[in-house]
Amino acid sequence: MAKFKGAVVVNTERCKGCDLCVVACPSSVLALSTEANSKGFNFSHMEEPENCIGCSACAYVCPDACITVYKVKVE
Amino acid sequence: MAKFKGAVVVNTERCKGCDLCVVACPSSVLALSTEANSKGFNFSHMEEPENCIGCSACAYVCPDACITVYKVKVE
Amino acid sequence: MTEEIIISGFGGQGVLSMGKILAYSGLMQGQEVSWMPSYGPEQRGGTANVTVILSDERISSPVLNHYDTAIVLNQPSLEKFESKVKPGGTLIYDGNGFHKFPTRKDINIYRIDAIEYAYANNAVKTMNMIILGGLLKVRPIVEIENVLKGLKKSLPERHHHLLGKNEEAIRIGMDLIKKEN
Amino acid sequence: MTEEIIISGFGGQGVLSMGKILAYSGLMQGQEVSWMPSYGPEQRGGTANVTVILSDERISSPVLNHYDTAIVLNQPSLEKFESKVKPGGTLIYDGNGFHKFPTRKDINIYRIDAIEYAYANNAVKTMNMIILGGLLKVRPIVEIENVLKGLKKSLPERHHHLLGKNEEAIRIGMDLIKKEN
Amino acid sequence: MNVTDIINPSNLVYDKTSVMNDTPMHYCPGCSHGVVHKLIAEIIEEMDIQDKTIGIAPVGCAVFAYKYLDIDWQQAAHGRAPALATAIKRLLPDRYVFTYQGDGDLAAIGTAETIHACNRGENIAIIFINNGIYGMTGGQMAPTTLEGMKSSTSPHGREIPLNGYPLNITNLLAQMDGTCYVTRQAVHTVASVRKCKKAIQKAFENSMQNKGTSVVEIVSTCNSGWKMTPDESNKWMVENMFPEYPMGDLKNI
Amino acid sequence: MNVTDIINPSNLVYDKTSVMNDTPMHYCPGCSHGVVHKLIAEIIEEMDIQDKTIGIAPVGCAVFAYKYLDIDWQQAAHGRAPALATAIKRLLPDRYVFTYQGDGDLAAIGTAETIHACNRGENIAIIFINNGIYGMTGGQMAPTTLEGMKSSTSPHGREIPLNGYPLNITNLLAQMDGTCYVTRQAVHTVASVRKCKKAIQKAFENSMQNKGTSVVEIVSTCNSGWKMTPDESNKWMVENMFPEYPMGDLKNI
Amino acid sequence: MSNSQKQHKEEVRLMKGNEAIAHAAIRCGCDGYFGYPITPQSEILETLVELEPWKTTGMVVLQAESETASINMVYGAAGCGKKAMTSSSSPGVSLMQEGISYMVGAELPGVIVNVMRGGPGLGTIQPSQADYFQTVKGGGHGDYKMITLAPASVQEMADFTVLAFDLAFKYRNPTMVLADGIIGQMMEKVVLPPFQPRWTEEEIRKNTPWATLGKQKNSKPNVITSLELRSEEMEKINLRLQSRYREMEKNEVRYEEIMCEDAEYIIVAFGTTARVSQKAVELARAEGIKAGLLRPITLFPYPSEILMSYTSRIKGILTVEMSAGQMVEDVKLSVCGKVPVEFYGRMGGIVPSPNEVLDALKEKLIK
Amino acid sequence: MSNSQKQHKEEVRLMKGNEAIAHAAIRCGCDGYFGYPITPQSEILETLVELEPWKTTGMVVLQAESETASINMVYGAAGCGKKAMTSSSSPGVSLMQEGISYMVGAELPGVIVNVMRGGPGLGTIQPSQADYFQTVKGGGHGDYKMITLAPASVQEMADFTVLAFDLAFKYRNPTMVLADGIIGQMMEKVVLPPFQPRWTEEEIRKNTPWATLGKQKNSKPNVITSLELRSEEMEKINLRLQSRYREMEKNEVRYEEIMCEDAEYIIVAFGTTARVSQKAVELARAEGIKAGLLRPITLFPYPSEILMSYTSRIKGILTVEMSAGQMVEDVKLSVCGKVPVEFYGRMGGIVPSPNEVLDALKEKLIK
Ligand SMILES: Cc1ncc(C[n+]2csc(CCOP(=O)(O)OP(=O)(O)O)c2C)c(N)n1
Ligand SMILES: Cc1ncc(C[n+]2csc(CCOP(=O)(O)OP(=O)(O)O)c2C)c(N)n1
Ligand code: SF4
Ligand code: SF4
Ligand code: SF4
Ligand code: SF4
Ligand code: SF4
Ligand code: SF4
Ligand SMILES: [Mg+2]
Ligand SMILES: [Mg+2]
Repeated sequence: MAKFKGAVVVNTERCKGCDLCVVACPSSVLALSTEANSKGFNFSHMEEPENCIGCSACAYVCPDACITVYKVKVE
Repeated sequence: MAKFKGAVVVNTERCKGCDLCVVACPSSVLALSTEANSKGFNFSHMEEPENCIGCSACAYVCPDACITVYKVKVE
Repeated sequence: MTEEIIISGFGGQGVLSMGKILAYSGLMQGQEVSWMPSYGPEQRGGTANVTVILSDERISSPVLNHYDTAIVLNQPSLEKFESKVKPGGTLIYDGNGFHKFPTRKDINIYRIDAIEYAYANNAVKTMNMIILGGLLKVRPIVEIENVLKGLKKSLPERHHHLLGKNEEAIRIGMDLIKKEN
Repeated sequence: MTEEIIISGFGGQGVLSMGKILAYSGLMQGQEVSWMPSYGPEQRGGTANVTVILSDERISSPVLNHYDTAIVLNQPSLEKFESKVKPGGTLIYDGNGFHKFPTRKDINIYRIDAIEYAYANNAVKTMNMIILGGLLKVRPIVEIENVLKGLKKSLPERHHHLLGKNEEAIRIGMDLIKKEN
Repeated sequence: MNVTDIINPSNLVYDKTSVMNDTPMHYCPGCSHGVVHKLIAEIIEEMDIQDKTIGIAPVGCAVFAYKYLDIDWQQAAHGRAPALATAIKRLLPDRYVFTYQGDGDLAAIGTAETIHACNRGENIAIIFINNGIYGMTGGQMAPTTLEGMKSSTSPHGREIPLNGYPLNITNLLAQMDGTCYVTRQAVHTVASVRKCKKAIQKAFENSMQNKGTSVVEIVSTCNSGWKMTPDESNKWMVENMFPEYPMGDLKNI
Repeated sequence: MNVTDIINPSNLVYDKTSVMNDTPMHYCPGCSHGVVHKLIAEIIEEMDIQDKTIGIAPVGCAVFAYKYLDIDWQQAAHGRAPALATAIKRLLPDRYVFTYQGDGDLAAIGTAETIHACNRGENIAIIFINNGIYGMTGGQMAPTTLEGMKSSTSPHGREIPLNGYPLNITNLLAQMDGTCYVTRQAVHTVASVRKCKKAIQKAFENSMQNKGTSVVEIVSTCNSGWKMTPDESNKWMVENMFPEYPMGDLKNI
Repeated sequence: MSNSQKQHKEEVRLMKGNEAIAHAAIRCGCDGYFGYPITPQSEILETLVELEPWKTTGMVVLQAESETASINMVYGAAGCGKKAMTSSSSPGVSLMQEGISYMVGAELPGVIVNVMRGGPGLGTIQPSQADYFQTVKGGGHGDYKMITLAPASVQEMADFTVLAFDLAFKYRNPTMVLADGIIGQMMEKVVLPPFQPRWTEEEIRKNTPWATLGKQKNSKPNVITSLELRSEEMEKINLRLQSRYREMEKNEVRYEEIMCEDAEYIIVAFGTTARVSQKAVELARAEGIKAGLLRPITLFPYPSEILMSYTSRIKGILTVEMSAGQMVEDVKLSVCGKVPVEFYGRMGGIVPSPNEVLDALKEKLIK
Repeated sequence: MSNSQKQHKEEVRLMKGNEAIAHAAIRCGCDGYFGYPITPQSEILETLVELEPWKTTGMVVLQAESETASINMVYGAAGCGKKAMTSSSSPGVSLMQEGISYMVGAELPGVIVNVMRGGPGLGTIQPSQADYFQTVKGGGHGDYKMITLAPASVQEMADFTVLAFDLAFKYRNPTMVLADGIIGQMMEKVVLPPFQPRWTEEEIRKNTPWATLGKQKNSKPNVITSLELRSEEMEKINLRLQSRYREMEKNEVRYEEIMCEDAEYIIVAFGTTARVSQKAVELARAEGIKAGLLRPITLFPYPSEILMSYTSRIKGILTVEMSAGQMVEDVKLSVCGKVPVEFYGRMGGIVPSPNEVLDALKEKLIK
């Protein structure tokens, strides 16, 4: 069976740190950073990038369309 | 079986000659008169008084509350 | 020349359309015209009136309180408008159902029993034309030919075959009207 | 004596309630007070400010464009209000996240790093009291005792046990504030 | 026994109730409004609540209801009777408060006020005269005007694509949690008059039992607007209106 | 294979559609409005109808929708979006016309306009964001606020006798002859987002097929008004809102 | 001879003012009418549905669920660059005040006809002019103005419908036609305006580039809105609107002078009362009184300058209205205390008669 | 010291203007509040539901489905002799215009609060005074007036709520409290009015014998209506209303004069701009300019006489408003051309600053 690896790019300026992507990620890839963006929000970022399977769940639920998802078939 | 006789009094000034009582009467008692009241309406009256059974049908359907009904048991 | 007319009667008596025919007649002979109805919320019943002005000049006020001619078709109308006829003016009434009659001496009073005639002769539909005929007899303000032209304009095409009947009604009205004073 | 103050910062920073405590303090010492917030449609986020006036006389305008004292808690607020401090007046800022700093020479500028302190010392809830303490150090416009009385008035009863914490925060603020020029 | 013998107070079986006064009503001959007025008057008399009843009639042919029924009345702006009734009933909870609304009023401009009064479950009675037309203003199309039915604003008959569907608003009101009694009646026959009276009475009674809103739709005629005789109108109503607005209770809890 | 290798245009599987522009949205963090905006933008992009779509947003948190979605917009008075949409669609029948209304807007002040647009079967799509509250104005009670739910105008929780029942207006709209598609969706999970997108797309498609009005209710959160975190809000919504406003199609013809 | 008569030879017809509006709307290329019945103007909608323009010009005619819906339908249509209109009478127009204010705020053209009846409240269905203030001062919220045309004849009902659209689009602002029950219900001769085709979509794009017809490739989306939360920006919008009103005041003042050249007394009246007052002026002249009539045709912008220009040579002004006195304030503001300004009015649906007006003139000014 | 302060010793509180209205309503025996949320006045409803007066005084508080419903709920309640009120902000008040006209027509007392924001249309939520015309000239149809109270402080928000009810019942006419976003949102010291019990039913029957509480035996039914189709009768109603307005003009003019005795220049301003202008007057005096402030408290009836009385000794008047210039027309009508009247205004939600006002005074009048 094909395995997928993924990666996401968070638009950190656009992100409002709502945490919904963090909750939605099935692989616990994401976390809110301790750093804040210019609006004072602690944005989301890949805390465990290697876990990402590129499923896009985070992107689907993100209300601010901050997440771009990439995915490759590995093996 | 008891038989009833009735009679109605039409408030001829109030009557608008709509004919609904005439249509409603099961005993063909009523008719519109050829005479008109002060508003120009040909009011309803008892054309065949002896047929009246006092059933009040005319009064129930009269939109202008013009009809008073009297009824006696005969025999 | 300017003629200021009020026509008044029960709602169903064709008061408004009589005024309309007059107005159309004026239009046909190139006059300025105005037709101003009383309007009310009642769908049926009640008293209706219409002010019609025919004039060779621009008409200023469509609303008047004195008239050259008043045509009254019921008692309340007589009571309201008799006093509003200009001295020397004309009052035409259909006496049907009246219990009080016109009393002024300084105006010309005519009676036309068109309602009675119409009911008796099965001519209810042209009753207003009979009255119009009466008017034209005593106040020939428009040519009969223009009345018929006007009628043609105001009637839907499907009623045009009735024009003859209407002309006849006008003539009847001319016969029926009687001076009273 | 009249003191005209503007307090400005991010929506969540307790700017409005800091103003409220000041106003209540003025009330406690029998002054005339006015508290005038900027109000917006945003439920969260955005910049908020409040104008507080304490005076011994009737306050005419609650709206001002120059202030005796400005307390600014974010960069946009500094940019907006630095120029509006009266010559000789006071500007207090919390420099957290600032990249541009106050530049005027004709006013007294103080820095208080209350935000940093509050986060570091788990005292976010009393951050606005720390700043207030700073203010009172450099502009002793109200007695601390009146501040505490005011707090008591404006806080729901169930929070009255926190009064001690608040008093402490005021003292911390008094220590934390530093003159810059 | 001749007529004059029969006509004797002791033989009286039907008379105009005194809650309806002697002012002649302005309605067109044969208009359903009159019958419904009479029923309301009778109920108020029989329930002996003349001093406890407040009626609210918005514009429409029944705007002058206050001239005929001797109770306290408020005349409402077009569509707003349920808003008035809400305030009145909440401030005077021991009064019988009812609205008397036409289909133009209740189902067009007053849609929001009607739905929200019902949704709040205001303890009022809504008497709804559905004659499929705007009677008062000269026979324009109402939301309840039937498909193909002519009116002065649908002179060629109501067309669905142009004007939408006949709005069965009573069905919607029956769906709402706030209504306790929703029924559809008529007053064209003796039997229907009797039933309608019971329905209105029930609506009045409900309003004192904190059960919610009662709605009595009365499918009615407007012979002037329909351009038929009163009798023809009744027949046309039975044939055409009843299939779209069927008689009977929609809800009764 | 490391992250930078994967992040490569050829591996792109999800990106913000260009119909949604780069202006940061003013919504509170985690607000459902954003997700729905995104879906609408994606549908417009995928259907390639950016030049044929006219959106109508009345007041409410989404009043600024026009700042974020690069299509032509009209901003409507509170409650009146369906009236605007009616006129627009009738004058431009080959355009996709949709309204984007909150529950305060659609189910309170706009009740009449909504019901009548649906009754006329206007060929429009109504996107209805039901977050059970007036978000924009500071979290006041909406008609859809649940029993017991707190808001700034029901600080002790909504009480039925005082404030009436939560109004399930979508149920009513489904009853109407003019609607062709009425569905209730949410956007709190990946699966629901996917389903909701399909529903909105169907509503858009219907509007070109003269089938009538499509209504897509999206049961949403207003974490600010509800005073919870976005994630808590989603959970609360599932537990409390869904039983009152159950997911799924109410009508599909 | 009115403009429309010059442009084409068409037969003279007899019709009601309300009917003339309906005919004129169709002929001038109106795209949509949205309205709700109310006496005394229901004939506008009734005539339109009778004429079925959707089968000829494609004009949409819709009976809305309320006046609130009507005005917002006009808003929607206007936002698409369409020529849209509504009509009502006083209570119905009150319900439109929010919508009118929104149209102004969103800079939308459109035509609103008010065939006034007597108020306040449900009042009477008889004629009135008591919505003058509502119309020219601002019945809706915020600072705004609408060009207000006051027809005094059936011909003007037709002509002003056309003109109202022209002005609405010229200034991107709603225009009001302020008539009354008399003008709506009376029949007079009228020559209808010539047929103009409705704008094509290309024409709309050209004439109203701001219209929401669907975003064009390579251009920004169009947005119709009256919202601006940034006060500085909102003030700019307000200033733009105000400068537009100054433009209207410069360009669009319209009035009719009747026997004013040598007049010692001027009657100021619009609509039906102007017709009545004209007759009063005729009666006055017959008695040797040098009276004249100034009939404002635009109520906003108001013909203040011409009034001011009289002040050096007249002895007084009588304002005649079917109201408690509304326009009279604008007359006073126009002449700034330079000559006496008196008022004569009737209310409740009563139309003053020419003689009454003459008597009032004598009593209040000539004495 | 305000009236309410004299009557009872009560602690001084700090609250928002909107909150003060809510407290004052409960205390003055208000029977019902019906309203709909809109910024910047939602705190009125919010405070009321927080205070739950239905548990104490029995006052009904209801969030209506719209402003249209709200005003008609007030109508219904007022028709029963109840003290009812609503509040809103500009767009919402526009939606109430029909209802307000109906209340006047049916001679119903009631209180309407407008916490104005900038328009037209949706505009901005920031403060404004641009609904002056709507309020005092007549935003609804027909001839009518409402006593209009313009609070300039939180204390007045409380006091005028009470006063508004008194005046509404005195004249059987709705009364408007015309505030703005600043007065609604700011906190100041306030002494709340004393508690008055709500009227009992007996009191209502006595005070408002026309109220529909259920027909009393041996008396005629009460009818609340604004309908009268007979023009002569309708005119009588209109005349009765008009004579009531004349009464108000005689009895109810209220204003505040600040440093007017020796003033050469008078600033006229109400509400928030009066507060700002007072400071401008202080600044002017500090510069030796003899300025004074006339603050109209009632906008209808307008303090025309006092303004006229200044004209013999002042050099000019500056009217300051948060609008394009509305009240300035009443100032002009008051002084009838006798002294120059200038205007300074800001729009879009911008509050003019004291310095701006001073500059305007110098530039426009002193030169
Ligand atoms: C705001 C407003 N719009 C319109 C009207 C005109 N109007 C009066 S009654 C009515 C409708 C009457 O129809 P309905 O409610 O069905 O009552 P009916 O006369 O048929 O009994 C209308 C549109 C009005 N009075 N007020
Ligand atoms: C006529 C009018 N009344 C009230 C308002 C204030 N207002 C703005 S948005 C809104 C309700 C918003 O609630 P909703 O429609 O549910 O949208 P949300 O913000 O929750 O998405 C209200 C009452 C207004 N703008 N206009
Ligand atoms: S794409 Fe899937 S696995 Fe990767 S971060 Fe997003 S939700 Fe987690
Ligand atoms: S869902 Fe979007 S906005 Fe929220 S934290 Fe994740 S990336 Fe940021
Ligand atoms: S039903 Fe009544 S009104 Fe009609 S004819 Fe009979 S008595 Fe007269
Ligand atoms: S009482 Fe019965 S029988 Fe007698 S007239 Fe009436 S309907 Fe006929
Ligand atoms: S118009 Fe119709 S509803 Fe009105 S009174 Fe006449 S018949 Fe009855
Ligand atoms: S207030 Fe509520 S609906 Fe509005 S943006 Fe915030 S979370 Fe969303
Ligand atoms: Mg009807
Ligand atoms: Mg909402």
